[in-house]
Amino acid sequence: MARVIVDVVLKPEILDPQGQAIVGALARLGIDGVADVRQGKHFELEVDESVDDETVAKLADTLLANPVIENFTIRR
Amino acid sequence: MARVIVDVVLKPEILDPQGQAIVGALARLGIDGVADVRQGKHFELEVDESVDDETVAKLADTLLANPVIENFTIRR
Amino acid sequence: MTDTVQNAEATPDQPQPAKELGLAEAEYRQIREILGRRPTSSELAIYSVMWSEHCSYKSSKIHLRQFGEKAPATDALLVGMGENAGVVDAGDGWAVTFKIESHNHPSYVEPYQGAATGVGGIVRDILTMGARPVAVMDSLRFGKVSAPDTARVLPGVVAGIGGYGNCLGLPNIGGEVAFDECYTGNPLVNALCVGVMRTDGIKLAKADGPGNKVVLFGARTGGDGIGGASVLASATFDDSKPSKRPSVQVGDPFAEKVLIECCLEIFAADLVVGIQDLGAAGLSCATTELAAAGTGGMDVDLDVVPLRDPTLAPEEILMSESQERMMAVVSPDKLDDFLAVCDKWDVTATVIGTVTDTGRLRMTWRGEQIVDIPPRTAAHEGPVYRRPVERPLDQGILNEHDGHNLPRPRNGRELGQTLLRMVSSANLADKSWVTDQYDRFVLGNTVLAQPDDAGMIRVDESTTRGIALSVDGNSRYTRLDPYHGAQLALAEAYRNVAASGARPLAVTNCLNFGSPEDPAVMWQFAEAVRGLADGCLELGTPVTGGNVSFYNQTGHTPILPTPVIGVLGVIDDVAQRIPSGFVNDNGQIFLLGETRDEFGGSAWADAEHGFLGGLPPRVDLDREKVLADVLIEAGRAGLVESAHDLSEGGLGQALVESCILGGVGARIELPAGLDPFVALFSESAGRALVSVPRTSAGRFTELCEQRALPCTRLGVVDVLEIHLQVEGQFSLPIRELRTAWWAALRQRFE
Amino acid sequence: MTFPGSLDDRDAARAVRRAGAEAIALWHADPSLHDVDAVVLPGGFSYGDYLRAGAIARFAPVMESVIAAAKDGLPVLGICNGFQVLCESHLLPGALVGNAGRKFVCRAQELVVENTATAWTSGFDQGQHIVIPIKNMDGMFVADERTLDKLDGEGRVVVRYAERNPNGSYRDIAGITNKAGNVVGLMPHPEHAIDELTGTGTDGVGFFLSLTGVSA
Ligand SMILES: Nc1ncnc2c1ncn2[C@@H]1O[C@H](COP(=O)(O)OP(=O)(O)O)[C@@H](O)[C@H]1O
Ligand SMILES: [Mg+2]
Repeated sequence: MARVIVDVVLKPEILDPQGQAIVGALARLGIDGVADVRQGKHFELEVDESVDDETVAKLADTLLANPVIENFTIRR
Repeated sequence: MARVIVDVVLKPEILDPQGQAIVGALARLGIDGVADVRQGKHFELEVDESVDDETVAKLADTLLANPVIENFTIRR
Repeated sequence: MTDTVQNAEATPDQPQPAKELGLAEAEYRQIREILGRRPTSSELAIYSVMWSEHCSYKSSKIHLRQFGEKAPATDALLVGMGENAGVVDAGDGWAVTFKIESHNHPSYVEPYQGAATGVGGIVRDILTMGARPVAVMDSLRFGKVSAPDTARVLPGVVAGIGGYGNCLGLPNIGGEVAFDECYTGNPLVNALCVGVMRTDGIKLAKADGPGNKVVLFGARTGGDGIGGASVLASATFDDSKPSKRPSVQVGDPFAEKVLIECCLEIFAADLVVGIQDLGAAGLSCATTELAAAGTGGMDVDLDVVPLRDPTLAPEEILMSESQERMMAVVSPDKLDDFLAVCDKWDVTATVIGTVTDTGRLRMTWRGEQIVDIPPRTAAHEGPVYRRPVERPLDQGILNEHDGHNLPRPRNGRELGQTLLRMVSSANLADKSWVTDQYDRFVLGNTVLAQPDDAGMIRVDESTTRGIALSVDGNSRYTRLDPYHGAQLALAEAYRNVAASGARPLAVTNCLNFGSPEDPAVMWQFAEAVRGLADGCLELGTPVTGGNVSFYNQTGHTPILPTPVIGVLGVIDDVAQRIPSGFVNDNGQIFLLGETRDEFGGSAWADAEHGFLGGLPPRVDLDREKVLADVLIEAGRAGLVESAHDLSEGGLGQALVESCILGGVGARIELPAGLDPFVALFSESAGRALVSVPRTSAGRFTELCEQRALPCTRLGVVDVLEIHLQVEGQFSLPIRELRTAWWAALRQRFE
Repeated sequence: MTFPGSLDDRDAARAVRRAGAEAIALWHADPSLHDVDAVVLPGGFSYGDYLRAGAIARFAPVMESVIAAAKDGLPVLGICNGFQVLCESHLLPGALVGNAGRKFVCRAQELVVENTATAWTSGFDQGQHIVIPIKNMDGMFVADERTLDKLDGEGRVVVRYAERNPNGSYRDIAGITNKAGNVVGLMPHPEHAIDELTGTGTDGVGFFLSLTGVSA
């Protein structure tokens, strides 16, 4: 068993209401020095040897992310 | 400006319906070899030099994650 | 480098991407004539989106005129067609505004966001009238329930409508969910919003008064859905630009909720001269429409528009469809107060221009003139086409093959089994898997909602007055006969409203069709509009607004013509509402109206035989009026306990639903002299099923006789009976019917 | 109380008036509680619930005052989003996460009242069954076993889902209270069950009557 991590983030040009809400809160919390926040999804997959990055990519592209608005990265 | 990444995951004892739904979908898609999936949140922060890991940790602990149910990790 | 007016004059022959922007050659020439020079790229952007089918109604205009020309005389309308939405007088100084709009294609590309932003857009339309949005409805159509793509699209669309509407705190009080093969690859997502205001609070979209300030407020402008309104895909103007512009918009319901509260506070303090939402064609539409409707001129400085994406070119800023934005015209002396309210709600507000009396819309970028046009020419004087119409070649055959020889159930047992199968067919099955995802309680004024015939809300807690709404469409009927199909949809919505006890007053509509360039489609469109206009005249319910959605097709195959009709009614006292489900023991069950052997386009032919042919049920709008009068009067007099209109699935479906909703059984005897199958499944129009307390039965039947409304006693409600008993035919356990009806969609989508 | 994104604030005010009390509007940015005798944190989607339900509202200026006052015994009722805010503020244990069904649920829900000693439930009978609307996206109450045992042991579960659990909440928990019984969090919406016409009946009034002591 190996752990693969897939992070899904909105494409830069797509509006990110979540991130914006956090930026707004930071100001109210008096925390500064944070210029921008983008919120995405983080997936931790437990896979066996048979699953190579290609399979994971296919899976990410069809199931974990919507290519129309999101990009993803894969880490092991 | 530097980019800091905070990943937030549910504590193991907390049910994760999203992750379970994905496992179910995988089965239907005929993709096997994935034993388990947990879904968490992924934050990308644009911070200036003044913001050290300690500040980020405080931020993650108070705002980005709810310590009652979630753990977080910080990457630069 | 930016294409300035000066540059345009200097380089008359520079080639321009007019075609790529969806402009016909003649249209491009027309623009050059209007301006007496070639347009700058920014001007071209404005004309291309404003003259697109979506914004200019160039193919539908000549037909839609009938809604005005044939409008029935009524004193119920405070604002008629042409504004963002019509306004209806609800009495006691209360005004109601409502409208339906489509968001079909975006919902196919990205179901959740497409549907969500569809709700966001129509809510802003209603807000723009000065009203507080108080409820939403949604009319949805998908491919076959078993189609894989339906499994992708439907859950996303439903979650999107719920996600946005719930987050805005707007109760969802009804709608439709229908399935047909023709919508695979082209789902229909039509969203309706209704708003309430005091009659003196009506706001109009115009920029009056030279010197008044033009304020853009709400979300920042990004590259969202550029060209979403026009046919332009997502091309940027110089290809050197790396980032591809998204054609999908992401909604921010929280931003819209705050925007609503902010606007309502601004209206209450009377801080605006005019206001307009930014929907399709964004800034291009808002600036040209406001200027054209007002004093006539406007100067705008595009540099100060707050951007989410600093790389945007002026052409893109003008076409961006970023959501949750509004534009207001504010007199200088009220500007500070206006900005203060925005600040209270953390809403970004920026003065981007000034109203002028120059009759020109002028825009600058980096200090240079990039737009200088007469706004009317973009907003109202676009091209108008009389597209060729031709009756589809197969129309005749389609009508001749009326399916009279389709095998029908032959005995009681078969009738019972047919009923059981029908109630679990996708189009007739319970829709609560969908509607349980919508908040129907918020705001505390919802009196009736799904699964009742119509949604009903109290207009305000300070009054007993209410409004009822229903949206309906039947694309199978419309395919068989567009003229009468549109009238049948109108009649059903009208009947639903009356069945709730409210008086139908006004109509909105969303016309979903294939390509207007296809003469057969255009024939369907022309017929449907003519039928709707005639029908509205006859029923005395004017069309107050609506929306046209063309190009709904996969490849060259258009969807079935789908006019979706919304009818709004008013009721003096919501306590007199009539529910659809049976209520009390011993309620006397009556069938109102006449039943004929009518199965063309019926749910039975579709569900049992996958057959479409013949002619739809006969339309009798006078009968619909009589039926409505009786239902309304009986409701007022407290004579009826329940009323349920008969439509898809006929009497059988209505009986099953009224039993299930009331959690009771019933003992029924089918009308003598009528074939049992016809009695149970025919879809003859102008009918309703009512239950009446035994003590009122006499008075009720008298009322029907006075109005010469056929009224047949069918049987009684029995709270102890756990069956639907049809004398001499079959007896089905309510539990079994309920499970079949309730589980059908759940099993699919859970 | 109104936060940006609060939705059922008017409804909560109506319920308070229905119970014979005066409803005072509180504003997230105004730290003052204006000497009220109790606070209702209404349902809705404060700040869109984008990060976590209630996570951002918890930092509103007024919340410092609410937290302080609650610790001094001021009756506080958190409904739905309000419940989520109370958990995020650690006035109540546990947390509320996405429904097990991963869908928004809106329906009439049967509940059983298990604790009638709180400021908000004294008007009910122990074990009384009531029907109240439920409508939430993030309504699954979760906590570690220790906390759950503690809640059960100390009788701090105020209401439980009586029929099918709508959101997967651990141990069918629909509402809980703090030790003192002045702070109560509810996932269901009693303010939408105060009249026959617009809600699911009148079972919800009891929560507000319990506070005002006015008899129904
Ligand atoms: N099918 C229709 N019937 C009547 N009025 C229509 C119809 N389609 C569009 N309209 C009217 O044309 C105007 C422009 O329509 P639309 O572009 O949908 O409005 P908006 O620009 O506010 O979105 C509106 O007043 C609308 O009510
Ligand atoms: Mg508009």
